[in-house]
Amino acid sequence: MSAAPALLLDGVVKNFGLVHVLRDVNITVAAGERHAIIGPNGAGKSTLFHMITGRFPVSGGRISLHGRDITDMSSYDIYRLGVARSFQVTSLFNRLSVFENLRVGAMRNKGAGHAWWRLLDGYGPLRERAEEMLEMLGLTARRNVPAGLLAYADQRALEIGLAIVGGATTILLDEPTAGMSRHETERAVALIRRVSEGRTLVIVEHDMGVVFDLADRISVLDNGRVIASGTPADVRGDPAVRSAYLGAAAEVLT
Amino acid sequence: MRLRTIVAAAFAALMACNSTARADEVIRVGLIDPMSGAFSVAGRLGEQHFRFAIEKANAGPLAGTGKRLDLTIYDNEVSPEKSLTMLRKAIDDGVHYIVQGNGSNVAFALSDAVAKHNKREPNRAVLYLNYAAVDPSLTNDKCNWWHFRFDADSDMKMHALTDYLVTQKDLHKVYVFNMDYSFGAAVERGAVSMVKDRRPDLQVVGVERIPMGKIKDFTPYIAKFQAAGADTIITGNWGPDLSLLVKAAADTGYKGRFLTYYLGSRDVVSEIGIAGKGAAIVGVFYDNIDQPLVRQWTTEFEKRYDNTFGSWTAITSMMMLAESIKKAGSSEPLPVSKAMSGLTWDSPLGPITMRGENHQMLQPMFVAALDTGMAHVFPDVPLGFRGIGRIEGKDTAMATTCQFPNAP
Amino acid sequence: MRTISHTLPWVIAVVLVLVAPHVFGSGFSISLLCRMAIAAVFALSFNMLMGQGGMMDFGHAVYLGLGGFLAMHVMRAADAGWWIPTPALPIVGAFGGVVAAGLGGLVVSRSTRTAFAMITMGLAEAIVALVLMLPRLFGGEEGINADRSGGPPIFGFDFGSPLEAYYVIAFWALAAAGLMFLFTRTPLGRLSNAVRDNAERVGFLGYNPGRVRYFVYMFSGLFAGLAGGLQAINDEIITSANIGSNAAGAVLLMTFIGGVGTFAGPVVGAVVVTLMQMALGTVTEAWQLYNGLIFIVMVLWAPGGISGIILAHAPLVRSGQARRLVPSYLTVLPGFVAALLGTIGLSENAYRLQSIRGGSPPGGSIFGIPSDPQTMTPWLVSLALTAVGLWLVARTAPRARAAWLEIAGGTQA
Amino acid sequence: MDQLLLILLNGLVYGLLLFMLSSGLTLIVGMMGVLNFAHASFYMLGAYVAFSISTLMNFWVALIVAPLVVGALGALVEQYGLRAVHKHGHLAELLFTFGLAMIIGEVIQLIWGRWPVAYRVPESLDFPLFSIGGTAYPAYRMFMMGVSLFMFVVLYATLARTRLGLVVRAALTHPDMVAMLGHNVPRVFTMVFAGGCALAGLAGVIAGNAYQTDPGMALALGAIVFAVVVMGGLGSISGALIASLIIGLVQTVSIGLDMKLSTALGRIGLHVDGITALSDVWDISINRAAPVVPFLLLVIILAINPRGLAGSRSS
Repeated sequence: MSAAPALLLDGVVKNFGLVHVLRDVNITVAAGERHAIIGPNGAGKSTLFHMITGRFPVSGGRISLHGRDITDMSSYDIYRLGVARSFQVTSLFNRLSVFENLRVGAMRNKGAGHAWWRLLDGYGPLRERAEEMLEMLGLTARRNVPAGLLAYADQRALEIGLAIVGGATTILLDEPTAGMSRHETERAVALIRRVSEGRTLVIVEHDMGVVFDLADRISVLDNGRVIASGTPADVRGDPAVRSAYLGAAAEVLT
Repeated sequence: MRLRTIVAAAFAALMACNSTARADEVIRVGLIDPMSGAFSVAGRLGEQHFRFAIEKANAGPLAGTGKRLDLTIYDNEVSPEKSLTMLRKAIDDGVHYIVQGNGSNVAFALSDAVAKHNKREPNRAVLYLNYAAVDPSLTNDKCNWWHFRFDADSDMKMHALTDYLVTQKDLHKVYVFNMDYSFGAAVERGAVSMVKDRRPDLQVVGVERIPMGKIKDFTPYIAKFQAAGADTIITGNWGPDLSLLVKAAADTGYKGRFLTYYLGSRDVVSEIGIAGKGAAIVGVFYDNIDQPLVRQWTTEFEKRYDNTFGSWTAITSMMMLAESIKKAGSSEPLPVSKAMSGLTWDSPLGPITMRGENHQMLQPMFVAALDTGMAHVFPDVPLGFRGIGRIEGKDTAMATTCQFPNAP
Repeated sequence: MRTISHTLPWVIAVVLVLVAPHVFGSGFSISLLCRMAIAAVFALSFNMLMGQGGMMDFGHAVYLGLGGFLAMHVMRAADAGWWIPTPALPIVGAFGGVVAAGLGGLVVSRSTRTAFAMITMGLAEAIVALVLMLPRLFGGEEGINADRSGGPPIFGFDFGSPLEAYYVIAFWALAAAGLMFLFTRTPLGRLSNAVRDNAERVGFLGYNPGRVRYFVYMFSGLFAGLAGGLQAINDEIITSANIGSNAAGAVLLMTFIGGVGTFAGPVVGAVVVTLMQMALGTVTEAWQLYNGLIFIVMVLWAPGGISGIILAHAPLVRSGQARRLVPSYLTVLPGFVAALLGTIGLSENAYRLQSIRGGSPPGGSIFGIPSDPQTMTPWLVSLALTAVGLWLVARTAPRARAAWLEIAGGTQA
Repeated sequence: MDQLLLILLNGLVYGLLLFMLSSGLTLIVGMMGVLNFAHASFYMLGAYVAFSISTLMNFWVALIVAPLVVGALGALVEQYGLRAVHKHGHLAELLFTFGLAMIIGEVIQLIWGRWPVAYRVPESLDFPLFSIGGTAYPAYRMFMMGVSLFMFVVLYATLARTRLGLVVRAALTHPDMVAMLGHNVPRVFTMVFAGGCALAGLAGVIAGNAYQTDPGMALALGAIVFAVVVMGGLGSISGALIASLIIGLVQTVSIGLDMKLSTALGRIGLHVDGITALSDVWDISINRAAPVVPFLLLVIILAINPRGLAGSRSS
């Protein structure tokens, strides 16, 4: 694994008009690593995810995946290279059942393509994968409920499920535990730990307990720049981080 | 309205069953025209004319024959598809005679459908009496035995118009202006070729077709007329495309003469107002014709329906149908069609003949211009039509390419 | 169990289709049945986009029309001696539809929602205008026609008679409906649902939503074209009116009234609206006003359409709980009927008054009840009925709604 | 040259009229997301109401009162119809206005009949103002232009200078934010809808007599107004102005070109006469193709940029 890093951000810049959201972001994520990105609100974390997954074009810099340049690729091409993500604001197929959501999520990588000549039920592995995921998410009992009618915590679980059901090698989770209770968060972390085994994980998270529990490495984003990057211990002791995190969050760091 | 018709028909049928004294055979005539929606005015006007005409036919040629005509109304919203369904309904209702007039597209669809139906179910044959759709093809390349046209086709009208033009030596430059669809194209073709043939000294300075119903502002066109020095405009336009054109001419002080097909419509004249004075129309009728019976009928119709008496072909078609039934001694479509083909009837306006070669009526034609001081005038405008030219029926016959594919 | 509940509706549909022309045997009825079948296929193809794909296509009639024109040209060729049996024409129509939609889709499938709706409208307007400018191909206003019995006979049938044509149309309509149903259960069909719900997320699951839209658009065009082929067989004429905005508006009406949320909804809508257009029109000339009123009432109070209402009550009927709803529904009924009668009275009197002003004889009656719109009585009676009815509905409806919520909520939990 | 001037003047008048219709619609679509299919029906309503008022009193009263009447009707429709439908989504709203357009069309025919009504230009303005190359130019056209420009200034000032304008502009770009700021969004919606309808009504008042007031006038303009709004970009007033003027001018200018398409293409070096299969196409003269132009433009612009010329947001 001494080859190119799983994900490399090299001087990524993003402007919305005159507003500089990302100024010069450099992050390296090794294959198989669990990497957390933290930072105060408005630091540009979600925007960074949008850059990596091709939702918005970058204004400058390069992004590469296992040495392959993915800077100007579309979101679906990047997915096909093995990058899947979840969203901070729940983004599901509200009128489809939980099961169908997961089936759509797995379709691409189970070889269903745009097929119109075969019934969906004919794809055994696809169904099995979706059922397996249901089980893993603890949503088996809600199998046939439209996603839009799920309880919030279940929706968050499904949101994570959609990101991982396709079996991508690099998974980006944007605040997966936002709004969850302590108990739900613990379940979610266990799930994330389990599914990210042997994969690369990039996670944006506000819950520092989760971050320090999960992450192998942490990058701290502030005001559009990476102000620190390293192991949890390194980051914890970094003075720049401490000054960026005045107040409530700083207490968690200590 | 239609409900009343149905109730009335049922009532009449009941009466016919009960009273042995008046066991008339009822011959049903089905009018397929727009009765709802934007064009319903035309359909309703047609209905009034046919009620009137059937009354005259029953009291005239059919009196004492033990047969009488009866009208049923079918709403087609000028849609060819809906017309076909209504044709089915009419056939179910036992109608043997279909009348229709609004829309050449409907006419083509009906003519074709009637021909196919009569081939497939000869024992339930129907005749199609067309009282106002004037596309020349219907009695030429697309003619069929079961279709009879009572109005003059657009070429015949153009021919009559050029007959009139020949006498107007003070006109020098014409501009041919039409709506961009099959009828407009037919008028344009006829105008250009006939003007060239019959008054070679008359110069065609412009030929133009405009998108149908899309133009709101006609002043640029008037400017083009003026720039071309046209003193005469020949146009087959109707509805707003005619009234807006004439209005724009009045607004911009254009003095040329409008020779039209469809100026006779009440909506157009009331929209144009007094500015329409002098504009002329060509057709088979105008309501100020000085003939006692016409005068009587016009007054009677206006009094009864508070509407302008203008669809003369409703009268001629019902009269000819009645005469044909009398002549054939049967109300079956086949013998009636044979009787009608080539029949001549002495109409109040002179003898008229249903030409045997293509089932096109040959009848006197008129050019009339809007003028003040007429006996019958339009409701909001003190203008009425004054006759300025008459062409005899025999002179209106034109060469036809019709070869009936299905003559019995 | 599941197979039965899935196949039973189809078995019923097949039986209905086979039996219908023998129950309603008149020429008019058969013609109505054919129209319903064609409208059903067209509405289903439209709902592939609107209900299942979330694409509002204001120009869908273009594909019906172009498919129909191609089928008609081939029918003419058959009349001229080519060996093309009439029952094969819908395939030709489908081919025309899919090719046209393949081209049109290139332009429209990148857009979403409002922009999609508008670009389809613009495209349709442009195509309609073009069709009228090319009389040699499309026959101008009068369209082009052919004889469906002119093709080679199959087993001695020439398909000229309305009944034979009906069976051809019915066969294809059933086949098309079946195929469209199966389509909803293919990966592409499911993807179109996903794109409808959340196009952006589809992009992060490895699919190009524009491409999904494009493929679905083509399939929808294919079935619209097939409906056009059926129409060519039925009418033996096809005109530019088939392409225009009226046809596109009608299919929207059908699909919505039937219900966009279920597969069978558009079929229900096609049947109901065709009946309304053809039958209501023979009873009252106010039918266009009623059309508009029904539309608004449905949008306001039954946005799920007829099938939505049925769907909401079906589980209750099955579980036998529907009986408990009857009393509270019955309390709404008098008010509803009164408001309905009042509205009809007002409209019919208004139309009567207009035709009297237009020269019809005065007096008259509405559905047998004497009513002279030039006097005050019918107006006052109608107005009072409407007002009282609406007041009653406003008073009783909330309770009926509460009852429904209670009972339906009970079964769901 | 004279003719060109005349054509330009007419294109300007027509374009400004389109703008009066589309400015209201673009605000409604941009802010509320409602594809208001009944917008042209309010235009028609304006013409008919003005006709009735001008027969009872005079044109000048109608000029003020008729738009207010139409605007008030719009407010009622928004308050008791659209708002109730809103929760069912945009499709339901669109269908609601679809049904509304049908009803307005029928009711107008019931009240005023199916014939065109004799709504005339007021006598005080019914005279030729000046003459270009022998063609008199009616004073009323200039009056129309004046009213349109005046309306434009008022609209612009309202949006730029008033609090309502500020909220509307904010709502166009950031629809969620305005609600959070605590503004009474439903009331703003009602006012925008009513204002848009009043503008459409005003267009009807001044166009109904210059052209023709008949039950078909809404249908004739409906599609083109949508083309303008979408082409300009939903919610963009300036985009709507540009698109209106483009369409107004293109439609009017192409009237003057009776060159055949094949000739026109020949001018730019494409000789297509040989392709006889398409001779129907080549024989189309440019002026006949005029009605297609706005829609082709629309399709091209949207195919390039789904947001239109100056759209602030795409859907």
